[in-house]
Amino acid sequence: MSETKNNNKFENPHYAKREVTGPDGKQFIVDPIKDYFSDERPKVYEPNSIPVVEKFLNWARAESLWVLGFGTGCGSIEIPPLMTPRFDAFRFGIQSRPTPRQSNVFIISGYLAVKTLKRVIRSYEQMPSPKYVLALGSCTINGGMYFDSYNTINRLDHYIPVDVYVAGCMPRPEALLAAFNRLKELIKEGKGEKANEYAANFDWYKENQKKIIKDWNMPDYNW
Amino acid sequence: MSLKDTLIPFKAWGNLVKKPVTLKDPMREGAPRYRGFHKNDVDTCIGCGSCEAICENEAIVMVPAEGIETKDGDSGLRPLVDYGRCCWCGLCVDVCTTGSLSLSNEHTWICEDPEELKYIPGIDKKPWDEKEEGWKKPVPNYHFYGQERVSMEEMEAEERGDSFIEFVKGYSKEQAQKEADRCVECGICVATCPAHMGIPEYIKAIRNDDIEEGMRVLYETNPLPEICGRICTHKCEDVCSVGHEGDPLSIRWLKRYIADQVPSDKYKEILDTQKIYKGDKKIALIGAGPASLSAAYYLSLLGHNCTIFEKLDKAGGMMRYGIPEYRLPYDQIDKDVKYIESLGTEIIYNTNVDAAKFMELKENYDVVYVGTGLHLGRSTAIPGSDHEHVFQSIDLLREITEGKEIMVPEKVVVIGGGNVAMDITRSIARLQKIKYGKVGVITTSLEKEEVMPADREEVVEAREEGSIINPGWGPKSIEIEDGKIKGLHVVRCLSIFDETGRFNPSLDEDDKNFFEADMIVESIGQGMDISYLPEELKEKIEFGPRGRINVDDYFQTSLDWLFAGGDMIQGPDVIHGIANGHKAAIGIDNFLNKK
Amino acid sequence: MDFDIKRLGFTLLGLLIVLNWGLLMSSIMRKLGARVAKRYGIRWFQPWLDLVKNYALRSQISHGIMFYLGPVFRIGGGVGLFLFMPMIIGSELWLNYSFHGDLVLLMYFQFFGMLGMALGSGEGGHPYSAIGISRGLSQFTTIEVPMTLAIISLAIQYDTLSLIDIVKAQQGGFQNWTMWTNPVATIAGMFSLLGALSHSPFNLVKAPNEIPIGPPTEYHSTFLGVLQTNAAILHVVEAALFMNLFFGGATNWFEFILKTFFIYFWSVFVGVVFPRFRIEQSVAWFLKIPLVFGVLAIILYM
Amino acid sequence: MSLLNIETDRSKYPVKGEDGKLQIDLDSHKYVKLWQGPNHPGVTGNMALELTLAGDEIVESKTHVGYLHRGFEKLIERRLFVQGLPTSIRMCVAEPDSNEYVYSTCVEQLSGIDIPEMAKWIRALLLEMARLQALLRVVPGQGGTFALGLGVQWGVYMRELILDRFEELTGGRVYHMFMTPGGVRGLLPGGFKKRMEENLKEIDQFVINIDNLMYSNSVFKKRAIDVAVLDPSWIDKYGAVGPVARSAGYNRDVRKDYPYLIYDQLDFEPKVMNHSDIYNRSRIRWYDIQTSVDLIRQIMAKMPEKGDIKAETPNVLHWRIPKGETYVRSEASRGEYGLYMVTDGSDKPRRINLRGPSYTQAVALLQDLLVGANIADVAAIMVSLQTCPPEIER
Amino acid sequence: MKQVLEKLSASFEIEDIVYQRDDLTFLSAKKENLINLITHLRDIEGFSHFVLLSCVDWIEDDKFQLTYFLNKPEEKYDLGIRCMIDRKEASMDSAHHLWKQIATYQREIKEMFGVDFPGSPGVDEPFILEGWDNIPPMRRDFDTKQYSADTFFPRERPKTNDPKEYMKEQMHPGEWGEYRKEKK
Repeated sequence: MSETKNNNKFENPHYAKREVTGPDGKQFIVDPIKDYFSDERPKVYEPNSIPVVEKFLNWARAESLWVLGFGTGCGSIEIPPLMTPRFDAFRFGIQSRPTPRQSNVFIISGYLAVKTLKRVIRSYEQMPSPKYVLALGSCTINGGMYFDSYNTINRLDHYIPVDVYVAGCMPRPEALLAAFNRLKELIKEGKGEKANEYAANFDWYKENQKKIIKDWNMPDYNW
Repeated sequence: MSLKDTLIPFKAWGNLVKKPVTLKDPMREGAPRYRGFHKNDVDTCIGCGSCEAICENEAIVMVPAEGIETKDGDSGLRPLVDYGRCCWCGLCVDVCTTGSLSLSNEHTWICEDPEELKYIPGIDKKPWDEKEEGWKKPVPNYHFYGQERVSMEEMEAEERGDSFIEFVKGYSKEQAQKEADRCVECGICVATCPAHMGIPEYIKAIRNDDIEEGMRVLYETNPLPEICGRICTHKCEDVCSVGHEGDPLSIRWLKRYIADQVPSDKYKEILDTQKIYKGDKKIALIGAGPASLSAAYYLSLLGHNCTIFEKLDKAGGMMRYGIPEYRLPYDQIDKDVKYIESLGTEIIYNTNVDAAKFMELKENYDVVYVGTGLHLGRSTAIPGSDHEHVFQSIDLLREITEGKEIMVPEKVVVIGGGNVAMDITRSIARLQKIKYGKVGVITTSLEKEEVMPADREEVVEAREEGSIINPGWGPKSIEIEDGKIKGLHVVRCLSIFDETGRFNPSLDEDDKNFFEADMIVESIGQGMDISYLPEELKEKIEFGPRGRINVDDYFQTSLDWLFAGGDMIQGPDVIHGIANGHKAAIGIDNFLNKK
Repeated sequence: MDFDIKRLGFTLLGLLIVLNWGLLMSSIMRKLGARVAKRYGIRWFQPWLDLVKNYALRSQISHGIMFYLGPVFRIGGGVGLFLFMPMIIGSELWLNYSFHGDLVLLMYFQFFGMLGMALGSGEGGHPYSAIGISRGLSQFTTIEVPMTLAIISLAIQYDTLSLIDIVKAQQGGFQNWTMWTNPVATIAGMFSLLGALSHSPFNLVKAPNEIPIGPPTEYHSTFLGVLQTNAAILHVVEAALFMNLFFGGATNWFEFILKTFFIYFWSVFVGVVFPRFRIEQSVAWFLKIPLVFGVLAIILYM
Repeated sequence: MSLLNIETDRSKYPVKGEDGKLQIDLDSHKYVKLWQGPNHPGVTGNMALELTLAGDEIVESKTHVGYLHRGFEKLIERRLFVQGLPTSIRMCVAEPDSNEYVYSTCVEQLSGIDIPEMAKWIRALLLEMARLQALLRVVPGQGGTFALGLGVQWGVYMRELILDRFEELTGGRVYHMFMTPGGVRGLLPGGFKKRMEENLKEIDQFVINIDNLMYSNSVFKKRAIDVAVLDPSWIDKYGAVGPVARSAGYNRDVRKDYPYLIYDQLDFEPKVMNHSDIYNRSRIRWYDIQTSVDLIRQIMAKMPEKGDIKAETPNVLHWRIPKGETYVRSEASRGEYGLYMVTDGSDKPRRINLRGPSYTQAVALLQDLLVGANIADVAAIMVSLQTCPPEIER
Repeated sequence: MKQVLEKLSASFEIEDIVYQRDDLTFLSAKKENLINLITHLRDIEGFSHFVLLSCVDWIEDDKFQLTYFLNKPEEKYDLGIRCMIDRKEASMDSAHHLWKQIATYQREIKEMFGVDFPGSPGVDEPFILEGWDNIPPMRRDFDTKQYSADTFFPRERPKTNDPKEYMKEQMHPGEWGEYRKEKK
């Protein structure tokens, strides 16, 4: 584990290392930070060495976008229309998944409160590479309505890399579909490598994240 | 778990044979009212920044735009919209003073670079610039600020027609605040005002019911607010951004409101001038008009001793002798002048400065400032204009002020379309009304009605009072029979300026008219009289085209001890005189400090 | 039992067909469900794309050795079920290795994958996985009861536990299908099929609104690809099992596809319009209606 | 079959300690600590429930909010009165129009402005449409929590139809920003009533379909009836309002009790039920859809054709309101929705405080209602209380 | 309702009664009497519905205003009870035993304003904010815009121009602004 700053003020008792007695009477040590999280840094993954294969894989990746069903802000109210009869994004290979482990696309649907940002970073890091981020609305670009709020971030690209921005407050489902189309084009062109960018500039992102999240009571990288 | 309840949900499978409701092509157009991306008609836009003021997200910033020039009434700035901030509420459209800003119904903009998402609508070309549909300012009766000017109480035409009493009553507090409330605080007017008065600031002071602050703002740039509040040519109102869709703010009346509220004995207290420093520098100012008064005021504040030499027996110059009392009561001039005097300025009346006196002043004073204005009337020089019953308006107005009896026949023709022509028209109309009970004035001018230089309300009011305003005629000759004037022959004037923009009226000789008159008043402009300047100085002073004295930015002539300002340099109007005086005061102060 | 390369080849080919048919069937079923919701639904080739995508993901993390083995057990269960399942009656080569095992073995394989998942997802450490798998195991246990009763009834009826023999006994016409000869057992069997295929109201294991998404919560990329592959195979093979037991088996691939499609569709048909049971309600339901039919089936054929 | 109802062994459940708190030792391995949310499809919006389970049963629950906190009340303190409108409406995304209404009405009331008759009708129309679109999401959403996604699919499509009408009328899909202080921003566009009527007909059919699919569905009934029963005495104790209160026999509807806008000219009767379980709480909203549809028809029939849309207001760029305070409430789909505004004579509000139904229902009430519930019912109970996290934390 | 208020004003030292609307009245009560007053209103007068508890920061008077908002459903009547407390080490008696949701309100006010309610359940636990290390954000002396600009890396944008100042630069450079010359 690289550098775990545990600010005492925000220490969570559940994360403390402790000795417990199991139901069978045996005593053992529990260190949740070690047990719950992986301490491995993210890696930069090279694309497949054969261009044709990589192209084929990119095509499959582009046409099968699994979206993490995490409504982070008000833009998430436009996700249900997308998935229902009017717009039916399923026919474009867009499906939603409830767990980050199985998702490839993270829709940041608008503003991020600092408290959510922490969860977003964890979810983002849990997503398997290659992964893509769609940022909806003004709030992710430059703070939007909440540019002067003490609890929402102003620009998302300081914390996680963003593939596509969608203008709007909030963007309509049409705009969202257009964003997915653009994302598909990018992936097919082999430009959807933001996950590698995150891994390459990991320290910079971490520094920014830690500046905002004052109670950083988890390891730097949490799988 | 009844069987019916188990079977009835299967009804849903009936949809299997129905057509899905999915949109085959999901890219729909937005609704006709949809609030999408911004459009701006940059030619209509004046860059007033109201959109920036109302934007709760600071999404709009005003930036200089390529191809847009800063000019009177147009700041040259255009709104830049940041889609990292915008929330598409459309309040900017609703508040837009010119109605240039609107939203298209385009709603999709995708990009990878977040820096891309800001642009100047109308300048940076976007695909939706041509789209017709989208959010526009709601109509009718939907306004974010008052569209109609709060009208001031006035005497009716019948009532005022035979009296020289000031007929425009001032605003009451409620009226003034209501009118001040309409201001959007853009500040575009400030550049146009020759004195660059703090217009938004004093209007704000009225809104806040803080008259003292208003006074302080006024006196920062204008020591004659009572006068300006009544007779200023209010160029600011011509460019007022609120005036694009509604009535412009009556900035002049608001200024008058502030000055009216304060009794003259409170001035020193409010303006914090009970005790001012006095140095040993002496300045002579010739002519007690607005330019000199303004210069004297600011020079007094800067600690100099000023002496004004006035030919006539009252101060005010053209303000007193050129403007009839019903527009500017004399006690209001006295109020402003008294305050300037109270700061240590001495006014020596009935002193005609001639060449000898001028040289004496040069010896005795550190600086001489001339602000003698334009007191010579110009003549049309048409046949018959040398007749004794052809008068100069400027002379008549002075005589009326001085209380002299002037000739008032039943029929009078006034030539001229400026404010002075209106003043004389209305003054004569009043005198006629007093004398004969009816009005018989015809006023004619070269300019057509739309381009007459006189203020609109002057023309309207003159007509209300019974005068006939018949513009668009070029005077040809004066018919004289038996040594008496019979009338004025005029022909239709087609245009005043030629293609190069020079003054060269083209007349239609076939379209003739004849105005009967016993007396003709010429009011087509004035010239300056600088005969008091000694000849040896005249040779040293540089003159510009049209015979005006050349001055630098601070109204210093080529002789460093001689400053000049007022109508003879710029104008003619009061506010230029005030501005000149103020600036000259700074110039004089700098000059004296250097010496 | 000697090694027959030809049989192995046909078996692998059969596996390939079953896999692809499973994928296609799942996309057709989802399209049908989408139609009921008045939309078009996924493209028919979406499952292949998803599969390729999942195998093509670059990063994967393991939570330990059992986490690895979970999907392996699961696909072991699916493929095992396939291996001992006769596909096409009348062709020696498409019978796979069915004559090596009987119904008891098949029922074991049905359960085998679930047990494997239990171990794997347990190692994954996610509480939802744990809740999901405990639900899955308890529900599957109760599913097995009516199913076993139905199979016992069949065993009594046909006097054998060999699936091939049961199928063969049904040949010779429509009227010989168990469906007609033993309708009560068929009802019990088809009810338990609803549970076995894990559609609503019995999709408690993954239950996205309650415990998203149960055992596979932690599985991703290749692991998930393996699970998807297994799901495609298992669904067809489960359907094939019931086809063989109750609907006379298949004599050619066309019949196979048609019958498995409708058997599978039965669970979709119910699943689309019913919400999900709670686990105790599900257990109670299986121990009520299907059990009654199962017991009845035995009593009738005793 | 009572044979299968096995009595739970209560000895393993936590007991209350001396301080009145449950004594839960997680290291004893008797209990599981489970977080539902913020990333959880069964949780409404972006909030979290910290559940402690003994088996499948919840023994302790805590609501965690703050994931959507934007500090609206602080932000509006530094915005002009007109600027507060676009900001305030984002306090609840599911039904923003109630925010618009209460905010604008507070401003109008404190500055003594009466809005024109036409504006009142349009506001009422918007409020009813907003209620309808919110209900179209939440009523089938109750089925969605039980994995009956079909109704959700239909319902969201019906909501789309209403959103189309919103877009046509107000220029916005979700955030309409139409009720500016002083009035509204436009009249009905031509042909609006006709298109609305077509949509309402579809919704009438949808109401029947959803009844067949959900409320007559045997499995739905089994899941929803007699689950999470709310004792009527809890209504006042916890400050529950709206459909939750009405399902427990309290006839409380702001539209009836404190008629605002033009509601006194409309003819309707809110439905009241006497047994507040998940089924009835959801069912009462299903009746509310019908009421709303009926009210929209009434409003469209009774509203004047033309009229002023905005009263004369001070210049919005420097609108000052003298010192004062007021509280304005309206009936949102979730119940009483109110705004407390304090002004201090400046051009910005001194303080606003929103009172959303979820503030009490999703924190105090939900926490206590969840104790003893099954883990499988958590999402259903949340939706049956119609929690909306943004209005808790704002 | 007026009679009731008159009756109460004698026993509970009520002042500043403002009849805001026909169905809404604001009044002020003293800190010591407040809990008794709302208990009385709830139990005797039938104000059974607790609407909201809010806090207003009057920083210029060095006071916090707590507003308890009660509703009487039978008579459709609202009562807002103001209570001024000192801003320094602000603390108020907890009313969580009267209505369940009050504990939530008090928790929020503790976090957002720093008003303590000793004894209220969970009042010290963070409610909305996480890892907050500044003064309570809803206080008037907390500048949210400044905090945001310092913390959240705002994006660089073109500088905005005031039309007045810009026109001065463009049209009359160096001419205006010097006017405010200092008096000697």
